[in-house]
Amino acid sequence: MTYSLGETIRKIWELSGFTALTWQELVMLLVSFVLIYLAIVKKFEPLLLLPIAFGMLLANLPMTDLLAPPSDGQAGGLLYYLYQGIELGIYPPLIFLGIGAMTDFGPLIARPSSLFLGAAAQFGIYIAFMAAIALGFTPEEAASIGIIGGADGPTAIWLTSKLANELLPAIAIAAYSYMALIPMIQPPLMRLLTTQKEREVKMEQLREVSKLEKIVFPIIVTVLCTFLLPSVAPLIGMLMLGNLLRESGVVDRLSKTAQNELINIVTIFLGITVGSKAVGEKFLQPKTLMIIGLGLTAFAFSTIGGLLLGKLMYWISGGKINPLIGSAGVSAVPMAARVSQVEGQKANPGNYLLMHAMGPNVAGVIGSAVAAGIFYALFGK
Amino acid sequence: MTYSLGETIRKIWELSGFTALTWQELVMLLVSFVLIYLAIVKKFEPLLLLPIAFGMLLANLPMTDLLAPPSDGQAGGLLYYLYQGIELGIYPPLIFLGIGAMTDFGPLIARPSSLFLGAAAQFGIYIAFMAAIALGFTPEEAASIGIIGGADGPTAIWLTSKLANELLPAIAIAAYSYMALIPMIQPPLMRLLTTQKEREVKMEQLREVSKLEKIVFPIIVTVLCTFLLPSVAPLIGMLMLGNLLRESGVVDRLSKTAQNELINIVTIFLGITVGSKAVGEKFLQPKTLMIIGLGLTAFAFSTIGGLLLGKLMYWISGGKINPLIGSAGVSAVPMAARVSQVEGQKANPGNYLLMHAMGPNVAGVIGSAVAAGIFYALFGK
Amino acid sequence: MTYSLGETIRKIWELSGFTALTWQELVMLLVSFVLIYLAIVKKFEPLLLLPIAFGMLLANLPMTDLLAPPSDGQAGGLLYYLYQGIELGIYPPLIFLGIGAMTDFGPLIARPSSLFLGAAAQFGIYIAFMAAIALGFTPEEAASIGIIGGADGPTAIWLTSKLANELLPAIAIAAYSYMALIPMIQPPLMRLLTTQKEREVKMEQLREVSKLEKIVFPIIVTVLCTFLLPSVAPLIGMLMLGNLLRESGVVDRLSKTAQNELINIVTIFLGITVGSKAVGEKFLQPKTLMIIGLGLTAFAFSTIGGLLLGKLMYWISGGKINPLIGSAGVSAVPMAARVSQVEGQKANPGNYLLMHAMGPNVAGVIGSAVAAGIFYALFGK
Amino acid sequence: MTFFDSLIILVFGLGLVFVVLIALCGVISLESKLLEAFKPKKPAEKKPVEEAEEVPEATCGELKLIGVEEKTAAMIMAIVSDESGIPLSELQFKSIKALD
Amino acid sequence: MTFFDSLIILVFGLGLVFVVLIALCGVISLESKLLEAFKPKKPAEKKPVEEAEEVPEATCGELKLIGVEEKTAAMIMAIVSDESGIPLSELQFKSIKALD
Amino acid sequence: MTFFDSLIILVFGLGLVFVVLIALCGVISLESKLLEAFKPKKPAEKKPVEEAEEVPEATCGELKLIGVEEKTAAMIMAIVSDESGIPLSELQFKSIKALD
Ligand code: NA
Ligand code: NA
Ligand code: NA
Repeated sequence: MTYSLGETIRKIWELSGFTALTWQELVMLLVSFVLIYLAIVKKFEPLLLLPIAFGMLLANLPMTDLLAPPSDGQAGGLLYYLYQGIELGIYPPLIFLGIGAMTDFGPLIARPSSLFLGAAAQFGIYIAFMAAIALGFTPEEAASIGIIGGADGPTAIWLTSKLANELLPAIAIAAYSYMALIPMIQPPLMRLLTTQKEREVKMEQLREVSKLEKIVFPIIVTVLCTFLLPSVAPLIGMLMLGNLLRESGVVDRLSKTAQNELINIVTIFLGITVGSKAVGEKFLQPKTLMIIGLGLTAFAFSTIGGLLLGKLMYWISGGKINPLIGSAGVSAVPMAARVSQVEGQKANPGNYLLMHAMGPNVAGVIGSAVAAGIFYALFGK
Repeated sequence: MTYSLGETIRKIWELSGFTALTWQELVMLLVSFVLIYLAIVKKFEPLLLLPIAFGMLLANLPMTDLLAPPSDGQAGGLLYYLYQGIELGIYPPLIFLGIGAMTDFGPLIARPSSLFLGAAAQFGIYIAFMAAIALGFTPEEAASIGIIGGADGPTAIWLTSKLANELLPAIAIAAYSYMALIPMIQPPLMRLLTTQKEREVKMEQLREVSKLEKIVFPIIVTVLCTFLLPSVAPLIGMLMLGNLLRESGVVDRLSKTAQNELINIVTIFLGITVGSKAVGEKFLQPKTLMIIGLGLTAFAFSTIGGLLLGKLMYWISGGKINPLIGSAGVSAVPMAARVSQVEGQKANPGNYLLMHAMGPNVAGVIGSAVAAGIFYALFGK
Repeated sequence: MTYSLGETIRKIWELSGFTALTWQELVMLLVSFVLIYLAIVKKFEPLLLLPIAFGMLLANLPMTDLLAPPSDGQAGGLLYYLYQGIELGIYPPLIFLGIGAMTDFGPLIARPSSLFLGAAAQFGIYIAFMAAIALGFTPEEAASIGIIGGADGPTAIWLTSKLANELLPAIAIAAYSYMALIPMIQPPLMRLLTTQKEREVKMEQLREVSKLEKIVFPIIVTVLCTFLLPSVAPLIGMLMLGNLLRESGVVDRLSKTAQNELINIVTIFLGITVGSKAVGEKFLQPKTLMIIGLGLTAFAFSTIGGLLLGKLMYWISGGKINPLIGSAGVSAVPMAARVSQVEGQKANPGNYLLMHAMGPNVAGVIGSAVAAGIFYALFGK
Repeated sequence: MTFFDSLIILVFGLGLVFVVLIALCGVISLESKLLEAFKPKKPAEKKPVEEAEEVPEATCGELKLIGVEEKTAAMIMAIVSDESGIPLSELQFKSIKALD
Repeated sequence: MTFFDSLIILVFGLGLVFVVLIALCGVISLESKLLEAFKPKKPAEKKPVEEAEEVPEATCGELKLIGVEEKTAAMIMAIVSDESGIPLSELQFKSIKALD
Repeated sequence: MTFFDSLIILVFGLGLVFVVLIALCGVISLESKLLEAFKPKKPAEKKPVEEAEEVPEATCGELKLIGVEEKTAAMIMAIVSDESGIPLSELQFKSIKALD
């Protein structure tokens, strides 16, 4: 084998990215910079948006083979392997394990009617689904787009990776971006749909929940939800296992690892590989813009759904329920609950809605997992 | 594609668990609740029993497909993938890595004759093996059942996953349950087999063990055990690597990760997937009851073996060895050693056997790994 | 099936290691003891040398099947599976993720000309490459040997696993050993090639680097390096992702996990499996001795390269650059920078070169990743 | 899929979400009541602070200081804040007591 | 497998366990003796507490307090106990010394 | 591969390393200058230590002690050193201030 200088230089040049960069990749690099900016400076859900944006950056630098599958006994690219955790549906349930271990379902147990709000705030999922169908998306795609309205990242990633893999990056980015934008999206709708009098309502203090109730809760939820809807088992099952580890009080070391190192490792891998699917040619399509629009629709109608049922409960309870806690039913824990708190205090400085909003807030996580399970049962496989 | 309401409802109904629940699954759900109760309220080895019980719960909720292998390019279920760590023999050695990093073999090095007790306390393994053969189990099954008497969870799981996969959940649950029951199983046998005078024996203080001895120890054990019995390499090798990381004093960060996050992550995955193998139809068989009975036999005879050799050593040493430390040879670190301490103090309030019992206790871990290696050499493949 | 005592004993005996031990394995065991000694007592990069040495120990105990691939539906050995992380090129980039999260590139940003030194100190890579070619190695082997001169373990392992898998243990051991020997290898060359006057130079304090610059840096490096040389994406990309997680300040939990638990877990797996490839028959060849010799050559010439460019910069800058910081360009962070500091203080007790040497030091990491990328572009696949 | 089909999915899907969550609400309420009914009479759980009588108490806003000077307490709080990463303003100490 | 076969396994298997562990016992004893034999004469390893003469010492059970008040020591112990998760009753402090 | 070929690899490979790193150097220098140019006028970032006037200050080498005794400061440093695993000699404290 002999090497000539010219040939070597040519080889390197051909292997460099300059000859290969497409305009789509260039645009995607700019998009990734914008996302990095939003993650770091605007603090838009940075734990996921930052890895997603970096994955997008890496995937759109030409000729890296990071996503190449193995072939001819040659190993595949790094991101190909890390992506298997999404492909095989492993990462989102592990994220849910950690979230379960971090979540206190006490406020929900103390006022189980919060679950109604957690159901109503899935309204936007179905509105966006209908709109997507009307725009010509397939049912599988429409379901994945609709689930953005669940305001729950891992659920959206889980469903989309099963039903409409090629939309994964657009949907994940939309979901996390809008979750970060909750403090901008929700307040106008909240003020529009509620009266000053409604917003001023101070709610009764929640009763204390016993340790036993907290331990029994994840078991009941697992059994009931999985019975009614077996397809939610990976999400609800892991969420509730995490919560049981937490509430049992006897396996602290497992609970701590689930809510720290394990979820952190998975978050890095999940983020970077979701982002790496946003390759220019596939991402830069009218579909992506539609998804962004439909995602906003979904968030708005989920908020509206929660608020309207909140108003109904205000009316039924004779004014004891502040309808502002309804919008927290979209999930986006704990941001949506904080928005309820802030709006409540604007109406009445002595109003502390945070704990009351946490009930619908965590109910919303269950609600969107259930909605995802329904879609999977209908359109999966 | 069109959807009719009736068809959709029917599809969901068929996909719900109600039509599919078998009585075996129902029983298993109840069993899982009992195990959760034992893990949380009775604190029966909760680090493993709780994930095992939850895995059992998930696996017996119908139609979840959590255990489905991949087919037709469709991804498999979550627990199918997590189970690969057992299937491929990866989790138990990693658990041993962590245990090695947590274990101080000092008391064993200070009195190497502890190893005799660690050998004698494997007696029950072979008694249970013989009994299982007599009851009609295959040699592979009998070996897996016998190893329950090693009182060492990861070893039992490792061997069973290699020899008699279908018995895995019964054996794992029996092993961990009896380990938790050590304080109930052992004391009557200890009082039955020893005299008051023997139990009163105060033992000489152990000599101090130098750092160098502690560092050389894991290397010697690895070399010698693996030479004599190559099949123990994954267990003993990892146990001793963990111990070397610990004792070397130069790789603290690796040692800490091995004994914390790594072992915690693996424990969660191991527990939930072991439990998930306890599917009703396979678990609810006369075999399972027999295994539970044989497991108790194994524990009892291991205890007896340790005590009898303890009595022999008492006699040979001219009364310097307290035979109560013999029962600690079953492993179940550090519970069995604590039982020796408690019984010793009952006989003589000034008696502190804990450190003396730690030697046989950690020797028992090596002993049962060796016994497992022998079974694997005889019946493996 | 019946068992006779004689047959059983014979089976166990045949399955024991005694009949199978080869002299090569015996020698390798002794080598592994020496490496363990060096790691623990001499503290030679113990984080990797200790696992490597233990992997070597395990792999050379006969008949353990730890490295056996799966066959006939029978699971493979533990180390076979752990090795997949190297085989598939996953571990080294994850190590780089952690290193990136640990590294402060501030000194490099404050004085970007440090990058020249980080380039010059790759000189030894190419000298060793040429020497290896002259000694009859294939280009792929020669490239892997040369990269030892990069003084960067993960890079060496990454390249060698892609180009010359069978040389992996020799190259990894040489790389880490020489990195540990930096304080012995470099000072004589430093004193030989620099004058007392040069060594006495006090350098101007580095300017403060803004947070914004630190955030933009990893993005620029990723884009530029990957454009010029797409094959470096897994290494540089992950290094810079880790650094971005660190500098962004908004994802502390991810940054901490990347630089602690994740890197620790990967380090254990990487070390033990690299060592396990050092099986006697393949390792004990003249090639290995040549590699050790060539590795030293590579280190020496990399040091010389850095120093000579340092002298040039001293001369061009009119004596403002102390050439001692040039040798730090070999990477081996932060040991090489400390050597510069020590030698600088010997020449002039008021001389504090540490921070100034950190620039070339971290530049050397980038430099050797680039060199590895070039080799991979030339000889990969 | 027609618009009408998708409307059916909306009605049916959202309906099913409600069914599941209402079922959950019912079961949890039931469970709470059951647990309440079977709960043993609560023994007074809070143990009185032992032997605290002779200890001089200092008050520091809402924080009880028992046998500890304010400066020392502030130091402890600063250490805890620093190590836990929780800003001092968000930490809530109920009391700091010297162990004697 | 017959009963007799399984008995052979018992005798042989348990025997082998003993062989391995007795071999281990022998090698470890030997090693300890070798290390003892080759060990350099132990220099008095415990360095005397430097400049401790002028420091007033207070005793607190088995705990040596050097230049530290009991109250301060108790606080340190409480912090360490709290953070390490080890109950105070199980923590063993040998001495607490002020750094001057 | 001939000796001459390998020499070409040396020249070309090392050359390319230099090209990449020099390009990097250029871009980073440029970026720093750009960021410098567009940076808003720095407001005085260091807030003066609030209400520190009336607090007695003690100096301890290069360490400022504000309202804290030396012994107490030493204890804090020892705790931090112990827990962070950084030897005291390498820790750099700038000031220790009592929170009032
Ligand atoms: Na939701
Ligand atoms: Na045992
Ligand atoms: Na380098």
